[in-house]
Amino acid sequence: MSNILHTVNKSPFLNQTLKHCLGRIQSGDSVLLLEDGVYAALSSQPWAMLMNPSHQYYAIKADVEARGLGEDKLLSHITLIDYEQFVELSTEHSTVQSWY
Amino acid sequence: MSNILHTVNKSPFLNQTLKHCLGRIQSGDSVLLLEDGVYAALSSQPWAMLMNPSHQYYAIKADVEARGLGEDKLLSHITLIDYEQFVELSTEHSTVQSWY
Amino acid sequence: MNKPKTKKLLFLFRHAPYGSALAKEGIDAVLAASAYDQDLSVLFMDDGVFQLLKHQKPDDIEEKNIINILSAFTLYDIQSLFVCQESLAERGLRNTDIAIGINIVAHNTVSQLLSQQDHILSF
Amino acid sequence: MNKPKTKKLLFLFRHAPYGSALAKEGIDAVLAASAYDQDLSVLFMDDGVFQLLKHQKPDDIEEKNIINILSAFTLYDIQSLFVCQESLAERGLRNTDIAIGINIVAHNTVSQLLSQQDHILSF
Amino acid sequence: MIFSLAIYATPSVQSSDSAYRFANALVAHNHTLYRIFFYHDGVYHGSQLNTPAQDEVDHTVRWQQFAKQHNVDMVICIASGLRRGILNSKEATRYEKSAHNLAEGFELSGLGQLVDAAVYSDRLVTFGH
Amino acid sequence: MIFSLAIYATPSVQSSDSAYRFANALVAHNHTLYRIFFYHDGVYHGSQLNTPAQDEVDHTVRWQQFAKQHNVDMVICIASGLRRGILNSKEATRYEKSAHNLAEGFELSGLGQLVDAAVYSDRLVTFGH
Repeated sequence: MSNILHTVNKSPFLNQTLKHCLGRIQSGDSVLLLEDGVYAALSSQPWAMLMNPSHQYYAIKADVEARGLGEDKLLSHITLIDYEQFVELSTEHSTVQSWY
Repeated sequence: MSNILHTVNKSPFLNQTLKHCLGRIQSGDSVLLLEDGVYAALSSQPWAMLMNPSHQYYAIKADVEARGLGEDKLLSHITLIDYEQFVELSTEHSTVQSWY
Repeated sequence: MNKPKTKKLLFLFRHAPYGSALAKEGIDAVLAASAYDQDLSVLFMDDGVFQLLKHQKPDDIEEKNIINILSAFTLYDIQSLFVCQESLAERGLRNTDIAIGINIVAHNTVSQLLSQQDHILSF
Repeated sequence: MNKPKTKKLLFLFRHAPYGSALAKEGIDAVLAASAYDQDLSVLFMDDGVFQLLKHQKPDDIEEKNIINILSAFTLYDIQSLFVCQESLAERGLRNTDIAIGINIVAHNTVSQLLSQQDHILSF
Repeated sequence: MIFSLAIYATPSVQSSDSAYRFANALVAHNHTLYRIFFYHDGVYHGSQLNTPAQDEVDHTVRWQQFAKQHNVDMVICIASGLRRGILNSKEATRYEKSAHNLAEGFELSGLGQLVDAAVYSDRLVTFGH
Repeated sequence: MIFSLAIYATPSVQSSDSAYRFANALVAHNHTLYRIFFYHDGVYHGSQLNTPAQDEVDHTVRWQQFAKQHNVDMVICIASGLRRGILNSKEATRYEKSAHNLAEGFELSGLGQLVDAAVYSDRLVTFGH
């Protein structure tokens, strides 16, 4: 079964990229937030509604910590991962699509 | 009386910059769309509502024409200008603020 | 190394022309790929649909008309061209606004296109 | 050339730290300006408010902590620091999330700040 | 009026082109262009190694000709420039680099030149990335 | 698995750094990194004149060391590179430029190398601007 790892590296407060991505993900796909994309992991934001619970959501831990986003501020269904797990995810999905 | 010429050069379909700008303009200010910012001149878009008729709105004609945006597609209250008029506007306003 | 199997490559255009060189450099990549006998598709989506508009006249900004470059796709035998119908509609654009022959596809087909690829090259 | 009158300069920060070098290079510009005996103000707005967050730990991405650089503002006697209250609220941030001493200002004051300047240097 | 421009954009985005057209319109209106300050990724304009294709605009040569014709000061921030590989012969020697690439007509100098431009100009117009 | 990376970002954005960390994690996992292709503004990584401050990361040297240690092919698109002033000695001679700046370990080649990387790799990961 073919599935896509979507990466998003832009702040959703500045850029519509996350919205464009979330509108196109399909069953089996996952989303990885990195760089300024990790601001999308902040809770109580409108796009949290767009995050379908049937998908997996990840964020790069180093990017979250760099930006001072404490765990109390983050959406609970987003899993923090390191770059080695990013590599693993890219092998577990058949394609990687970068939304930038 | 102090007033600002705001320039916006990003597509409003991709970027929130136009929204950020429109939320901060004040009496006497004007807005100039240039480069990919001219896509904001397309009619029937939500931000048209945010464009307060008490302000002046401009777009660089060369940038509109480069992108194939015919006059029939444009908001009627946006004035197309050339770079010399851009210079004039920047002298007629006390400051130029670039939203990029 | 053995000759690998033919790969399905999708070139995905999400950015408007002229604002940056990305659109043009993406098209150059498609043209380069056409020489490699792979299974190529091209999809215009989000602001990428602006690349397809009729009546572009970039002479005054000293850029090359991107429609002229896109027209080379036919010469290079690149046939699988798609544009996202939803992206057009969001921008108030109609089928008649498009300058080249292309398949206008709905959300379902866009999803299929994305999921069928070996690689997506995003510009 | 006569010595010109003192100018009112606003440094406006609208971008998040680390994603690009813009935030850091903007701060460098503020520090340079502090030597010129002008009327300086600094305003953090939109994603620029993210520069002010406590608990930033950019060691693992090999960047310098932007809070340490911003703290130099005090040493350089840059006092007029403002942050847009509305931008904080939109991002779900509270006063207690901010790492440095700064004036939290509402929409009206932001508007005044913008309109009172001789120049706005936007980063 | 006295203008200065601040350019933060790489030559690969249209903002670079807008700055050039604005500068031309300025001088055509008999305004004074006090300085053009290249900062952030804008410093890439100052490399004499930039070699666009024959049918593409040569941003560097175009700015050089403009500055010469209108006697405009073009400053590249030295810190931003070094970081991005824009060096004159003095900096190349200092950092023991094998070559230098700063194009004639551009000058490496400090951020103070941006502040000075703001102080001496009636308008400062920024062309961001 | 066989990976290739496509880097379109300037060194001044974090995407450049993410690519480097991803590349390191790849080889740590014993995957093969077939090629890194620098395109668009990503070509700026390949200038040996890049001179970051002492307390800043040297992106160019870091990639050089990585590529040498892991025997990875680093290709800069020749058309993108020329346009942006990244030249080897052959191109500098051809275009009568006074200097060249391509850093050792990087190679100028055509866009075909991006396509070839896609064909030979199981995964192609893009790091955009």
